Amino acid sequence: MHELMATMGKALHLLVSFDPALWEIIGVSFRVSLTAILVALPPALLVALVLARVAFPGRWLAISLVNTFMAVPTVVVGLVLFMLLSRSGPLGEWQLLFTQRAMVIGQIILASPILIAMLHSSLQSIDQRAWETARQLGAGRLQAFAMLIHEARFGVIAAVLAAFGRIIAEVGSAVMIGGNIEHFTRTITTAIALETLKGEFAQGIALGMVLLLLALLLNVLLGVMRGRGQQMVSA
Amino acid sequence: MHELMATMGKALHLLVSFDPALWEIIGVSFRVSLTAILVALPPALLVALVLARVAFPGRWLAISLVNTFMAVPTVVVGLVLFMLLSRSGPLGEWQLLFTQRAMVIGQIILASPILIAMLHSSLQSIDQRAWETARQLGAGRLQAFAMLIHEARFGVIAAVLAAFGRIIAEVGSAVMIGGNIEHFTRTITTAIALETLKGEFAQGIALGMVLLLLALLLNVLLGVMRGRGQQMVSA
Amino acid sequence: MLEVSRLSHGFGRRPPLWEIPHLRWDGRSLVHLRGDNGSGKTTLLRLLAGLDTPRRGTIRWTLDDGAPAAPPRFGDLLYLHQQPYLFDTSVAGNLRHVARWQGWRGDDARSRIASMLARCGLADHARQHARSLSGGERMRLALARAWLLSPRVLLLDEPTASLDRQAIDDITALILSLRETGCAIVLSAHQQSVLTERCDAEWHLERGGLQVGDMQAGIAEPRPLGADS
Amino acid sequence: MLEVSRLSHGFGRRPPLWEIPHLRWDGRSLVHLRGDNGSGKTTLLRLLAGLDTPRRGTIRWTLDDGAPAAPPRFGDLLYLHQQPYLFDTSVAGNLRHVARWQGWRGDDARSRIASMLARCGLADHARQHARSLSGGERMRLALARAWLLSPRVLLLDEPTASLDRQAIDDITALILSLRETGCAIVLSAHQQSVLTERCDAEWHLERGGLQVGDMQAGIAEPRPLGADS
Amino acid sequence: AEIIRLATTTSTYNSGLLDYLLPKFEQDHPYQIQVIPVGTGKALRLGRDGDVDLVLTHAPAAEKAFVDAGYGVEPHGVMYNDFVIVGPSDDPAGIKGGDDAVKALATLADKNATFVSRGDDSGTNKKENHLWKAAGVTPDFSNYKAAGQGMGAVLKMTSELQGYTLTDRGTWLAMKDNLDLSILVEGDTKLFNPYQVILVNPERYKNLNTEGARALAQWLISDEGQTLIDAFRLKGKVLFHASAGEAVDPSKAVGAN
Ligand SMILES: Nc1ncnc2c1ncn2[C@@H]1O[C@H](COP(=O)(O)OP(=O)(O)OP(=O)(O)O)[C@@H](O)[C@H]1O
Ligand SMILES: Nc1ncnc2c1ncn2[C@@H]1O[C@H](COP(=O)(O)OP(=O)(O)OP(=O)(O)O)[C@@H](O)[C@H]1O
Ligand SMILES: [Mg+2]
Ligand SMILES: [Mg+2]
Repeated sequence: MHELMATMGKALHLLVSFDPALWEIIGVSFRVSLTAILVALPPALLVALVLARVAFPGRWLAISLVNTFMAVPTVVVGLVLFMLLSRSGPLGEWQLLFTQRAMVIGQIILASPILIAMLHSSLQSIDQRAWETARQLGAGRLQAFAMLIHEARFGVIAAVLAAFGRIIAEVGSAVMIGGNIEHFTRTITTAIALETLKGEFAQGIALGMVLLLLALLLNVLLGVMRGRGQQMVSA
Repeated sequence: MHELMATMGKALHLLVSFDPALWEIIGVSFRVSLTAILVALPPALLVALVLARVAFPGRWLAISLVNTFMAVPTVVVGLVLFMLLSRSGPLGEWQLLFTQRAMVIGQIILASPILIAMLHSSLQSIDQRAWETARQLGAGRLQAFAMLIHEARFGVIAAVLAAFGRIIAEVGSAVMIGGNIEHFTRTITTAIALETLKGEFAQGIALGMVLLLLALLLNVLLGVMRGRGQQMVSA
Repeated sequence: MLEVSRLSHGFGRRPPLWEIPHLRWDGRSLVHLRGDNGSGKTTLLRLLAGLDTPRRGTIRWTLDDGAPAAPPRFGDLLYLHQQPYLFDTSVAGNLRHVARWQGWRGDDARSRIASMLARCGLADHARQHARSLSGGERMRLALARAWLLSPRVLLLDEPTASLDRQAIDDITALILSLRETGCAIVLSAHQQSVLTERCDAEWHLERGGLQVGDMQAGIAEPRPLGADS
Repeated sequence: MLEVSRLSHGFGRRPPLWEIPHLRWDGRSLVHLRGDNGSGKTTLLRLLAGLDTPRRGTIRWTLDDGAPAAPPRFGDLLYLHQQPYLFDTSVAGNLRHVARWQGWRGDDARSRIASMLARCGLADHARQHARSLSGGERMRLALARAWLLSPRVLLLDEPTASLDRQAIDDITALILSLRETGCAIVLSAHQQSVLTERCDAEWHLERGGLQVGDMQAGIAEPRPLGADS
Repeated sequence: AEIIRLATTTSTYNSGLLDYLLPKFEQDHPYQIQVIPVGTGKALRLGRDGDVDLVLTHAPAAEKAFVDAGYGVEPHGVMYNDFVIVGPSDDPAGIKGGDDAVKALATLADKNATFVSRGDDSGTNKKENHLWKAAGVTPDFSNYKAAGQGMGAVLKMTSELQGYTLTDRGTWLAMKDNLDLSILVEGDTKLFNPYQVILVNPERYKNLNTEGARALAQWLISDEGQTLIDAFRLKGKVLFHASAGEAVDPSKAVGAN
């Protein structure tokens, strides 16, 4: 216990010490993951809407596929992307390997299934009449869509948080296609992996706590933003 | 592309070849992760219900905390558990390190936040009147709770699938506290990690596909079970 | 049966919707609760049912010679929502839920359910999804669920609003027979109907207070009968 | 205005609810759609609004001298659900949604919303959450949303079911004034009220068919008036 | 059978040596061995915490500290192999053919060639840092990339980036078919890479299987074990040289292949 306690202290100290090396990797982590979420969200919303609202043959299979891809190991995404982006791979000319951009792509792929699955589940539970009412009251398709998202906002926020949690915490793809290069593609999680490799467990946990503290901050901010309120659910 | 195609073929071949070594690690993976989900689900449901239905001071903070823990890197959970379960740690006497049981514990910790967050979000969107109606019609608390879960079943299934996806695909905690011991604690993902270390990317991807194929199977079965139906959402 | 004192309730920072200094009801009369939109009928019924806690005042029910107590346990007392909640399953499934909660099994449960469906004109819809029912059929199903229980107290929030004439006749008969068995019933309704005409007491929420009138005894002055005069 | 031919609709493997060989409506009469619970009133109105596709038959609307066409674009034609859906925001917010979709801005939007709230008796509730409204207030809000649009065709599904007498008087006045401006209106209702009395045509869904009666001209035989006779 | 837990470096594990050796040990002894493949740093950490019974690693300085601190006992040299410097076949920095690792590294720094470093404090990384020091260079030139990963990943990266790196021969042999690199510098006595087996100090923890661990260690340095190590081939190449008991002559560590 003692060692774990000491680790907590170390994490706090790390955070407030404003160690530039630490803030550099924090910056990379958040930049990459936030970008990935922002890019992945609009198409995910669209796909989720189609899955929730449009009855097409094979829809349930499509949903099963999305659910399946939630179980893809991050390192497998990393491996596949690596083979695609490798010099000898079909997209080698883009020279994306070991760049932050490649990491963003990897995280988009990782975030999408969980975003789609969760958005689908909350959009589906919105009353059928919501869409009809909006459309009849003069909303265009896009406006009605925006209204649906607003109605499902608690679920949407939950989906974004879950997807963000998944990708900011993932290491398999980040390390494969980012390369964990110091000052460049090293993120909090790849740094943790490195500390672990070295046997510096306490340092690894301290970094993990730094990540959690920042995530908590983000969540609390979001919580304050959405007004602590609870949804009204009486129809 | 060619190489990726070949890899697909290899994965299929691996699966149908009934290589006992492969099926052994598949067995470990699914046994550990399914156990973890089954153990984690009931308390997660309870916590989610309380968060969704009981107004207590600090509730929104509790929700933020749960959301935050979705962002905990798997390896950090592994590290913390390692330090607890290590012989030099406070729980060293249990001698759990490098056993499947320890892996189950790690995965329970990983599954819980995502389960709670998603269950909370779907239970919250169930109409307030549902609980009142059930209770008034003579349902006991437990029965009314079961009814709520039934009303939210699509969300519950989505939550279980997301959590299962997360833990069957995770490697950080499994490798730290399982130790990736052959015939004992080696799972699909730790095997992939090992293949990756060896530079055998194709083999790693093939293993990943095996995992995905099995996950797809599971999902399709579940899809058939829940009857392909869509929720009726008119209140 | 029911004793209410110094009861008042409201929402947010608004003044109370109404204040009821004192109300006593023996539970034997069939009560028609009236009041304009937003006068607080639903609010009052929910408080009586114990679904919400009043801002001020007390509500005491005395059932079966017991001691006066806060709203009795669910199952004995039943409040029917103005827009009833139907469980996300078939029509018969909604009733089966209730049967299970009552602990009925096998043939007993099945026959009770079947006869209740027939009585409410839903026999043809037994396997239909409850939420695809028409407006009137929904209310019938909700009433059927309630009848299954034979509660001691029944608080009905606008049960007749979307029913056709035949259905109103039917539930009037049901309500009267329930009342025979000693069930205490309050119902709210805007429109006059054969049911409200059979009521023998009236509670009128007006200008922040509750006017009580005994219709059978002719104490209630003849009112202008809204839509149907 | 409206021309329907060989229309029929049903659900699942059941026989069609009704068949309408032919129906023609000039849109100038105020139509009262009647029928028992489950007779298919809601179904018919949804088909006319183009929210569902009929199993068989065609529906043609002719608006503003245009060519006859399938149900016109939303916004011109408005169907009000029997249980209206309120957006998960405040009362005023519900109207602001509509204002935004109509492209109104700033003071214009604000004043329209304020006057509509006053007209529907919801001015005091502007900032309340829409879903905490009472049953009657919900319907008023839904109607207010619809009035904002001044549609060409208005299909109202039991708008008066949970309204008090004053509210029915108010919306009767509104409906009549809308009709003056050339809006074609169909409304369904079980109970008779001042509003149904002002209707000058009746469509009656009965035994699988649609009976059309012209009430002003005295063609419709006097019916027994359900609850209020 | 009783369980022996052995922590070892991934390079040893991945070469297949243990899969080849251990079953032979298990045949004649009442033990079952659980191998935990990790990095050198983590392996020593597992030993320190008493979570394994013995370690097999290759980082002489760290191992010395490990034993000096009393975490481990009875260190024995088991075998050795060597490091090589690999790089692109067209060798833009022109270090090919030499056998002076220090000079080669100095040239790389001078030419600002792409160099991928393990950067993970592993045995290999320590060796590399040692060489940079000997060359009098601080490796901070702009194309120096500290990857912080295992040997296999670093080799892949190096191949992708067409850069240079220092690798152990075992991993190199295992992976070279998948790489677009070739050996440029080898044979320097400074590239010597000895492996030691060390028992975890039984005085620090109860429940350790020290007896089994000692049996395994003794077997590894016995004639039988040593012969088997020498006979091991990876893709037809000799990989490890048994070295128990002798004060290893570094010059024997090189050249053989
Ligand atoms: N949660 C709430 N917050 C704020 N105001 C509320 C809330 N619930 C109800 N009200 C208001 O309290 C008043 C009384 O509501 P109630 O539902 O009791 O009316 P009612 O008499 O049942 O009306 P109706 O005949 O329309 O059903 C209404 O004006 C309503 O808007
Ligand atoms: N999706 C559906 N599946 C099966 N049956 C349905 C479905 N929707 C409606 N029905 C049935 O079709 C019939 C007509 O329904 P509709 O809602 O049109 O009746 P209505 O005339 O509006 O009745 P009410 O006066 O009770 O509102 C009802 O018996 C209803 O149960
Ligand atoms: Mg009410
Ligand atoms: Mg209807």
